[in-house]
Amino acid sequence: MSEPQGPGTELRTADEDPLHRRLGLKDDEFDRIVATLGRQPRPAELAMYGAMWSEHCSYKSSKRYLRTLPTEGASVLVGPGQDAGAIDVGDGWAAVFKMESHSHPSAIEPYQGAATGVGGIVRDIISMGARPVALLDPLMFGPLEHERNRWLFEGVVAGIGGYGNCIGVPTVGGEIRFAGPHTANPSVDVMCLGLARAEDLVTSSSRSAHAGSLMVLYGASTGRDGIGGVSVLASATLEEGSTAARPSVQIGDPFAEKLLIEASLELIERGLLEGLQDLGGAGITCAVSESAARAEMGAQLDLDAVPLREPGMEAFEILTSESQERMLAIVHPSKLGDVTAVCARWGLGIAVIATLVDGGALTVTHDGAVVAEMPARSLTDEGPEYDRPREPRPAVEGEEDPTFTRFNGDVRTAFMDVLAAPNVASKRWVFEQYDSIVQGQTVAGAGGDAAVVRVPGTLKGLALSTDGKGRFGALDPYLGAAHAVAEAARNVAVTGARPLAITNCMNFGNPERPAVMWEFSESIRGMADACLGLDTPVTGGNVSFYNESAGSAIWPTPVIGMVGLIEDYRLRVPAGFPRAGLAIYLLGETFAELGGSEFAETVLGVVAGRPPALDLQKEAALHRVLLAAASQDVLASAHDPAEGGLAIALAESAIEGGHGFAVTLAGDLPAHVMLFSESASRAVVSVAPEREDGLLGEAVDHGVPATRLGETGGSAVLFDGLFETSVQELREVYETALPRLLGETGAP
Amino acid sequence: MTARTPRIGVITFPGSLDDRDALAAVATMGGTGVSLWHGDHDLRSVDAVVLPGGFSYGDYLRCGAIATHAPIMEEVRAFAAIGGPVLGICNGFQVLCESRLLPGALIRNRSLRFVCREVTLRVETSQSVVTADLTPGETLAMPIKHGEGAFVARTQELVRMRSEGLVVFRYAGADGVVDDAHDPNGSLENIAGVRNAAGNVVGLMPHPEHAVDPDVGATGGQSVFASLLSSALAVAGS
Amino acid sequence: MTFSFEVLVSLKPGLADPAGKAVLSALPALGWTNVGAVHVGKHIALTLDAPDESTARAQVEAMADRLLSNPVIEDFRILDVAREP
Amino acid sequence: MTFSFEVLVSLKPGLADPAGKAVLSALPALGWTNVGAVHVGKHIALTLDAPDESTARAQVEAMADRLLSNPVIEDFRILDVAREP
Ligand SMILES: Nc1ncnc2c1ncn2[C@@H]1O[C@H](COP(=O)(O)OP(=O)(O)O)[C@@H](O)[C@H]1O
Ligand SMILES: [Mg+2]
Repeated sequence: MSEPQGPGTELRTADEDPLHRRLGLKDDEFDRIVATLGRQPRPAELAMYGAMWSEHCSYKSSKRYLRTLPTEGASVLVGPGQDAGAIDVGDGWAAVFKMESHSHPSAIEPYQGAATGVGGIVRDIISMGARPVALLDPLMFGPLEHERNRWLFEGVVAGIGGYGNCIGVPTVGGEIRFAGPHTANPSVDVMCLGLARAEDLVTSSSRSAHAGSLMVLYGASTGRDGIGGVSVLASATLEEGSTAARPSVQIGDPFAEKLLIEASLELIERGLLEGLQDLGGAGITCAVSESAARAEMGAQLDLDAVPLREPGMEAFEILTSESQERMLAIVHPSKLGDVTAVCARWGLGIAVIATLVDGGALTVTHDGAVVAEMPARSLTDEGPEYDRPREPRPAVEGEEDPTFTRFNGDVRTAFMDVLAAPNVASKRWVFEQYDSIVQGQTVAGAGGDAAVVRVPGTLKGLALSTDGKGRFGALDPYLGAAHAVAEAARNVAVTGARPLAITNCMNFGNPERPAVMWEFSESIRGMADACLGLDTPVTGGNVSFYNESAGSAIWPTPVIGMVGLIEDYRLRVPAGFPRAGLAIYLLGETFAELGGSEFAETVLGVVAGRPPALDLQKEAALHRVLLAAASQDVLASAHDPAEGGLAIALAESAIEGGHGFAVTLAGDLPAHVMLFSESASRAVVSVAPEREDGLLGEAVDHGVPATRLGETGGSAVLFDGLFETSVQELREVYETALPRLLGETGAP
Repeated sequence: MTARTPRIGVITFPGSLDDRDALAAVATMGGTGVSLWHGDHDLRSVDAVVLPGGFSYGDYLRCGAIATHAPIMEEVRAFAAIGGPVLGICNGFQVLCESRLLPGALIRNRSLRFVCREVTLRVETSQSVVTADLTPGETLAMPIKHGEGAFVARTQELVRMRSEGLVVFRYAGADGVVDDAHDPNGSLENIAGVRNAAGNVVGLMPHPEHAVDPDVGATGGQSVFASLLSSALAVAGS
Repeated sequence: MTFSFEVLVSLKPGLADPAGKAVLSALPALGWTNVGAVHVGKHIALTLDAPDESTARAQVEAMADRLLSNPVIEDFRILDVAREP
Repeated sequence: MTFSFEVLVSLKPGLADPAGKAVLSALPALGWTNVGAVHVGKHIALTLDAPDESTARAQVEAMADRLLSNPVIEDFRILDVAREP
């Protein structure tokens, strides 16, 4: 929780508005505070409610929808509501994971915005008692033709690398999409996966604290940066003349974060903690009130004990500062000496700032006087909740579905254009800036469908993929969300791993607009249905609203982070054709479905039509075939057609593996539809000739159509009857497209 | 000579990242890994010392600059002075240059970007503790991952390095050809690793510790660690 | 005429300065315990051709604002000017 | 007394300066074609307590030599001094 939400665009000037409105609190919310307290609130109290009841911290617009998501499953250890979700991956290990956005700060200062986004999600994972072992970074930007978009893109990528590389957590995957509506509003989501021994996980979340337990703040000192990040303090004055010195952007200190990781894990391993909480949105206010509320207690918080970076900070500043790289531990007084020693060894500052007390009251003192007093739960659990009006977007009249647009162009040219489209072309320029191998467990990094990292000391591998389908979502938010889940699961399944559970980040516009609220509710419905159909429960996530400017919102884009399990990582299936002489099969069927496709946008210049249909039973059946075949070592390669369809999937397998192919695409569909349709629930696989029967057997057993397309081999690439090219030419087009757009030649 | 396994120390500085990976590589190659702590004045009777990769002290100011002043570095200097094998990998290489135990310095990659990819190294000399078992001209595949790995030295120093054969590894093509197209970071003369005059102190930017396990990548690091282990035993036995 | 300028770019006050903090905490181990604050920023030296100094300076200011610093987090200051004939 | 100093650290002439080169090549696209050379270095501002200015300056020189710069590739220069009572 660390993303500023709700730019203060609707705020009137400070003079004509009472304080609560300047803090982003509505009049009825103010009344609710007065009712809770039984008196007029003090300024610091208002600042605390303003931060905690902000959209970002309270989920007041989204809560009622999030409750409808499927959250239960055999492997789920910790569902939504904690700092991160956790699933059981066997051998006593828990996989802890969560995704979060840092889009708004990144739009102002891309390097630091993205860097501090990495820091925030990593602390969520640490606070569950897990060692962070992988990062993924799904990103969305406006077109690179614009200088500002290039600046944002290069800055965000550098920031993610700058922070992630320096803390020793490999960045193993992600996604990059470009779309017009992201020009003013880039989406910067980051997912982190951690591993914990299941028993340590319980320790850190059991909150065995009791009255007299100490709340210990450790890590960086508290400054005036990022105050009001989550509410609107940054865009309004609290009291006369006190805002000038408060920067809204923060500078990340990955070195401090690395020390936090090591110190925190040592504290947990040695059993020195009763609870652990990261500091993100709403800073100390959130961490202290949540810790107290979870323990069903109150707390006595002394702001004079907080180590400050600057003199003269006011109570509300200390309470709501979002200074980075801080953690809050709950410690039994008898363990304080040991905790202090561990922090000292790692060079971290430490201070006892609060004590847990019986009863539910949170009392805050500053300069020796009480500045705030309220029930802790009133901040965390008793905030407002809204059922905001929704209104379906009107259907666009007279727009032709590109599926039925006659195409008279040259398919070879179209193919090369789609291959070079920034959404499709190689993202090597990005992922080579990330350390993807530190910790020594990366079996497969970026470049394939899902990354695979080993569970240390076992043969198990975790397969990870992030996927968003903005273009589909723009045309049908229900289908967009469902497809995102299905594609994420498919990306995991093609590597031979069983999809287990998801996290997500919901990237949307202003929820106060009925059209956006409708998109949101439809997306939740699509995500819920797909997660149920594929048996991949939701363990957590994050909602990022207000991604719009001048009334123009980003496309409704839930980004899904899928975690899958492969029992023996040595059986992982690569995406590339590993050798010549293999038979190439298409599993699944191609339909006339070009609505919202890459072909439609790149070649026809339209984002229109109906996205492909999605049959979740067919999708699940495909996964079963892939898993069965992979576990018997039948598959030499497997890759799923996504943006750009079958033609691009074949090309990518050839480029990745370094072997050409010859295929015949038979059927009644026009050539461009065969090549570029983005029908779901398909995979392109290659098998050794002696394994073809094995594959076909599985396909028949699970009712999945399997069509033999041709063979791998040679340096030529032949679409029989259509066109011919070479692996060399494909690679050239695929690898140089992005560097060229950035004005580089692609030299090392 | 004894049959005992060599004890290889790996220093953890605040911000070291590949310390665990280096310990794992030592174990994989048959040595005993020993953790060393930056704040100690104790090398725990190891037979060789590895300064691992990472971002010691955040690499703020200059890579490796602050680590140079850590208490353990006094012990490393003394150990190096009596011929003890010392290997600096990536950030460890930067620390050794900053400490003047190795010639030259490492500055930002010419692309100004961090780069993580597999490269090929050509072995330039067998007169070092990590190439004693290798033949000049041989190639090794292993990954690089750094933002400040461009090796630089002033002309005079470079001339001396050439004449004394202090270059241990150069970036090359898979066929061993050394040219600008295979220089991933703008290093002078494709220099990827260097040694001191005695050959007991070596630093390189690529990561041999990430190239010993075939399940997660290349294996060019195996022979580097094998040489280090045998050099460690040889020095200990002499 | 050719003018030389130096531009100093530093983080805005109030922002965390991790590099400065790292240097500050390294100094005591080297024997210096009397340093109160350290801030690390950038120094950019450049030469440019312009008809006169005020034109040159105006250009350097524009460059510092648009390219050499990010005004959201950094301040800059133009140091000297020297003219080379 | 407290003294403030600024230390400027720059790469020795003749060494590659990729950051300077990158700035130089970004300028024409922004409309500045009259810039001849750009060098990017570091600016370190610090305050320290010392009995008098010459002691303070000597200490800053030692710090610059031992920690703030790498004499193998960098030169430094001490900029100003200001005393705060
Ligand atoms: N921002 C990024 N960070 C790291 N890896 C990325 C990023 N964007 C794309 N990749 C990698 O590039 C490959 C292709 O991405 P994508 O086209 O999204 O794959 P898919 O279509 O299978 O979802 C994947 O391995 C992905 O992890
Ligand atoms: Mg895929």
